Amino acid sequence: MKVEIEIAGRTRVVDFTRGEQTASVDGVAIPVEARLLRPGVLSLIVDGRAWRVILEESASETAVLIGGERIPHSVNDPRSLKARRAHASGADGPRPIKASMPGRVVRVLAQPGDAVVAHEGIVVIEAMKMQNELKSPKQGKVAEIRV
Amino acid sequence: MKVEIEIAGRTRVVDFTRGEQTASVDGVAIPVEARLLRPGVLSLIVDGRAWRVILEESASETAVLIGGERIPHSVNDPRSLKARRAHASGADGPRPIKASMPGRVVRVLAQPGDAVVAHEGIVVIEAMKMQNELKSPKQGKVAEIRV
Amino acid sequence: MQIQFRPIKKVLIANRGEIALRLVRACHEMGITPVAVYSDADRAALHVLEADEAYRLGPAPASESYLRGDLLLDIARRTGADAIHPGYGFLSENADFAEACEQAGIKFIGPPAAAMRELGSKTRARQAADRAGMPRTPGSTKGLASLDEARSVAAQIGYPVMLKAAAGGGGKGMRAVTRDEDLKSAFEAAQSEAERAFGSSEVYLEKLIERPRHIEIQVLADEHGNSIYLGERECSVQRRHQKVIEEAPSAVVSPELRQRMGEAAVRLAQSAGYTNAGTIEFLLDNAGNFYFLEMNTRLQVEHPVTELVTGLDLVHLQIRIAQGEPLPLRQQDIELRGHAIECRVYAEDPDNGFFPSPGKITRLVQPGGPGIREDSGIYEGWVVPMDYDPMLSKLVAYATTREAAITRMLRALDEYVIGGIRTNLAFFRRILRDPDFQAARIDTGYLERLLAQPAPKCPDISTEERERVAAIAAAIFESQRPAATTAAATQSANAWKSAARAEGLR
Amino acid sequence: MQIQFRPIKKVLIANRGEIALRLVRACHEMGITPVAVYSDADRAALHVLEADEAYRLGPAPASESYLRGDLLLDIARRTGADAIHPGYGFLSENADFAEACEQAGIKFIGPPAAAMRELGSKTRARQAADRAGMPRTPGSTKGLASLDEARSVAAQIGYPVMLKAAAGGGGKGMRAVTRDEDLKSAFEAAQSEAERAFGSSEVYLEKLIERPRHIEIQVLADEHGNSIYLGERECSVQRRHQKVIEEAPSAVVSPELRQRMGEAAVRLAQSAGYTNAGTIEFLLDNAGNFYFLEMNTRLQVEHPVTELVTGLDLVHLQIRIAQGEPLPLRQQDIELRGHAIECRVYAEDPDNGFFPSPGKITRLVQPGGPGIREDSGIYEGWVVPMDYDPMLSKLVAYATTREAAITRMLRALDEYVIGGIRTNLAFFRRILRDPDFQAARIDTGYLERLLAQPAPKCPDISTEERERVAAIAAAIFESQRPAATTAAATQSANAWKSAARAEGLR
Repeated sequence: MKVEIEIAGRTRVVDFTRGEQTASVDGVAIPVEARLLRPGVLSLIVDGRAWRVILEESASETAVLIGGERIPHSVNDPRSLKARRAHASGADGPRPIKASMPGRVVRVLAQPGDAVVAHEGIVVIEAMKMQNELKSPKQGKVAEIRV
Repeated sequence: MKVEIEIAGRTRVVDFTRGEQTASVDGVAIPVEARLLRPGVLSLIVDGRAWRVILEESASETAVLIGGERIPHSVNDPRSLKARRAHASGADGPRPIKASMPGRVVRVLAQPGDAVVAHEGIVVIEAMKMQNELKSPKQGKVAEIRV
Repeated sequence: MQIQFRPIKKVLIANRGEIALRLVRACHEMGITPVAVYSDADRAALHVLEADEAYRLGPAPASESYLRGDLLLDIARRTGADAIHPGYGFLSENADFAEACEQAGIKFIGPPAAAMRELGSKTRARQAADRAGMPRTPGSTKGLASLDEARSVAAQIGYPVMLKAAAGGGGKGMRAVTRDEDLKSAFEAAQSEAERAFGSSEVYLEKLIERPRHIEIQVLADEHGNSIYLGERECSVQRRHQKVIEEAPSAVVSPELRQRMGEAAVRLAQSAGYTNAGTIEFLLDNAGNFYFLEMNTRLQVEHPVTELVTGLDLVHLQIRIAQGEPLPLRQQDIELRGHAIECRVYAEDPDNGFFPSPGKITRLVQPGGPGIREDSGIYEGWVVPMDYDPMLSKLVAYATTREAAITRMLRALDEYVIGGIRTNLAFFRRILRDPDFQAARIDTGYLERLLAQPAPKCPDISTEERERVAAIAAAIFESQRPAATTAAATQSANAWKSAARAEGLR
Repeated sequence: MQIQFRPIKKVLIANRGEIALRLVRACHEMGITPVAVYSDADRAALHVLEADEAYRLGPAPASESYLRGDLLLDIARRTGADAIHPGYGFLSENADFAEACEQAGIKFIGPPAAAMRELGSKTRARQAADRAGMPRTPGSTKGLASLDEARSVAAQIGYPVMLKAAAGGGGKGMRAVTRDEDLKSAFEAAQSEAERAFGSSEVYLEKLIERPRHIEIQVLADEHGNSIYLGERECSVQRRHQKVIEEAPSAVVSPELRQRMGEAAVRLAQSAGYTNAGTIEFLLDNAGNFYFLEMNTRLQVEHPVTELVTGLDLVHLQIRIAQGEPLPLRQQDIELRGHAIECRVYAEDPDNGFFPSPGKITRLVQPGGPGIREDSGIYEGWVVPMDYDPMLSKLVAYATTREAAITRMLRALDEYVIGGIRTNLAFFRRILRDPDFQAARIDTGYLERLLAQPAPKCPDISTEERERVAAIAAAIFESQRPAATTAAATQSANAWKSAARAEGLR
């Protein structure tokens, strides 16, 4: 089957055929041996090199953990809801900010209609005895704030 | 809901009502607080005493592990297949012996029709570099041997 | 005085998280019945699962659960506990609670209330330090009555100076002042912050030590007048005055310095009639001078590194001391062997301003093997509550040398996976790979300086290769998606085959 | 001779299971690239998952995979490994393989082939023992040519005697003989069994020691002529000549005896030109006399207990020795501290004649916390293959005293859950609670005697209470059944509520 994966702003085409021990990435064939140990934990042997790959799925993104590095990606697949969401949250267009965790809203720093620059604080949330700012992901205008 | 549990040859009636913090065993009410941490792992607080209870299900029996002890049981529930199986394997009547593990059959010690006493060897199986005897669970006659 | 042996048979553990589980384990090892307590947020916690008895305290907020001394004493009485172990945090340094326990005839496993009061206030502790002939930072030993007094003290010891809350802790009510002009505003700010944080506006002033190391001495004192020190811990790697990495021994403390600091610490403990386990914190300047900072009258979070290099169990010893036993060791029996490093694994996101990250742990792969000890209270499926400190686990590496302990810790960090929430695991990899940390060129400002630099790319593996592998893995996971949660997928003899099955379903 | 430093950059790990994972970890800690190999039964094993490279050997049977020296050397060449670590078992004591490695220019991490041959045969080892002036059991030092020779040797040393296979191990080809009348049949049986098991019918005869303890000495020898001993391990708790529990130090070995045994062991190693890690096994009779038994020319399964009491890492030291480094320690640097006990956790059913129990591990709760080390290669979902030794894990407890190590191990065993297959965890609880074990009244016959007695009922908890709790739990699990595998059930705020839901579904 053919799958398009978008990683670090670049789209890669992975093609693998059932039963065969090779896969092709962007047309280049590589020996691949894969085994799912348990859901989300994959043992991958690519051209002799062994990798432990962990699937990380959250409401906001899908990523894989490899050698301690977290690699977010999206699947360009019309069937995949994730793909659409990923596109929605591109650099252009409206970008929602969600609190990545539950907490008490302490202060609201911006109002709907305010122009904000990237990384400007919007809302202050307190959890686990710490106050933290929810920052704007990009330059733009605050559409609405629901607290 | 009311559930009949057979443990160590004795039937106990457990009755508990949703939302309430008590259960009754054989008509005696006890304060019970239960929380399933993950499938098969239950945190049970019975009258202040804390228990870690693990569910153990195999083809042959259902048991719970409590404080390192393994307690096999069956549920007397017409809906429960396990219950029927449990009854089938009572002290009376035919009792199948299954190898609890895959292995090579090295020797067959008894023939169909042979009278055997309890714990008499029937078949010798080799696995993990060890030979082991499958023993008769009870006195009786060997009906058939499939190897 | 004649102390007789009072065997402890049942201990109420007035805490939660990893330390509560660690205390449950110690009780089981000593044949003592551990009684757990829990808030509504902790019903599914491991310390409840593993204890022999468990009782609900109240709602999630600490003020309604783990800080409710009255409820704790009720439960202790009801269940017949003869002692209470407070762990760290919560009520562990609350002298009134310790007193209430004694009055209820329940042994508080820690120092007497009087010693806690004596050493709990930083100003009174500084006076005690003077009496014990222990070096401390120059400055006041009483609360500052007025700005004028602050001025004169500052002039006398010279800038830069530090304003600190007498009741302080965790960096609250603290202000560094470099020039006289700034003293007024800083004084007022520190006072009001202290008032808000600790209900006391008492602040004092001390000389600011440049680039100090944080070195602390572990002491043990029994009720027969014997006190010993178990060497030092270095906790210079801090963020916002919070310890992040601790180690034992310190790379810069010589046996001679260890002895001087240890003996000073023991003198202070004895002068205050201190018993049980305690820790005296010092600042060490780059000239090798040490200054008394404060005393923590409880078991420390970082006690495991001391246990690994001394071969002792501090909780076992705490309980034996509380039973009235004399210390089973003399000072000459204490010998440090090897090196231990502890990483405090937090549910926070270093890539996002160390934003707290509570929530469900969807995937957990914990490290193990030689020289690795982990004290944690987490499991796959556990939902990390937002109501408490975000510490998930204490990962500790032990080896014969500091270098070997660092590479071992890096190995363990590489094995460690905590999915579903963000953690600081990768942040520790960065610190442990940093040349300054590896050369022990650290002080309490080290981490802030490191954070000011851009994070280096991970070595060995090329980004290109990693992304290629990630793409392949992502494609396989995608192909598994429909079957992903079924047992079949897990057992699938080969991911390709199940990929095929998955496709077939479409 | 002048040995120069030959840095090892990549190690092929010619083994599987917990030891393969332990070796992968050691490589990572030393900055060495670990290369794993696997049979078809082990594709999903942790040593493959955690290694940097992994290559398939062949089908499950060891004869077609882990024993295929030719394949191993091919892979080592292809991947550019400069050394091979054999672990224990498989090819670890195969002198021909060690020789083949040397010829291929790949360092075999272990002794030279010559030393392996010298000490691998029990009869030749007994001759070496004589040359080294080491006490051994009375009897022949060469294979018995005939029954007559056996008769005369037996008459000379007196009954009871032991017939043993020269190439033997694991109790195969062994026969105890108490009277002359039985010698003939035993001699023939031992010969044929030895022929079948080891391809050599050579058997010898030695005096049978009554109720001996199994005490072994760990030695380390570098390639510069330095050899040291790291104290003893006691492995008297055995079943069918297989070690079940090992500990260090032995409760009955005095410093003076330790020194005599250690020095004898070092003499033997040096007389045979031995290098790297090795173990000399002795029998100790109740009069305190020790007799050379055999030498194991490899890393032992039970090496962790020595690591914990010495604070050293034997695998690191093996690799450094193989790199041509001189030992970083002298004998006087070796000091034993505390006590360590290891339990070999097996996939077997003690309630059913220790029947092997391979299969899928459906539930896994591993112990942790202070003083607990576990070397294992298992995980929840792992299917334990039927093709290899049934050892699942080595659970090791360390504490300051033997008593504390026992109670700590009991605590860890209570925490440990392995579901889906049968294990000997409960069996260890029984042994560790046995007064004779606790008093160290053990010898190689101890376990068989214990097994001859009926198992005592578990203490503390009444059967009635446990069964009542079991009934409640069973009812709750039953009520959960329909939802049991859904995430919803796991997260269910309260079992009652989801019980309600479950009912609703019906």
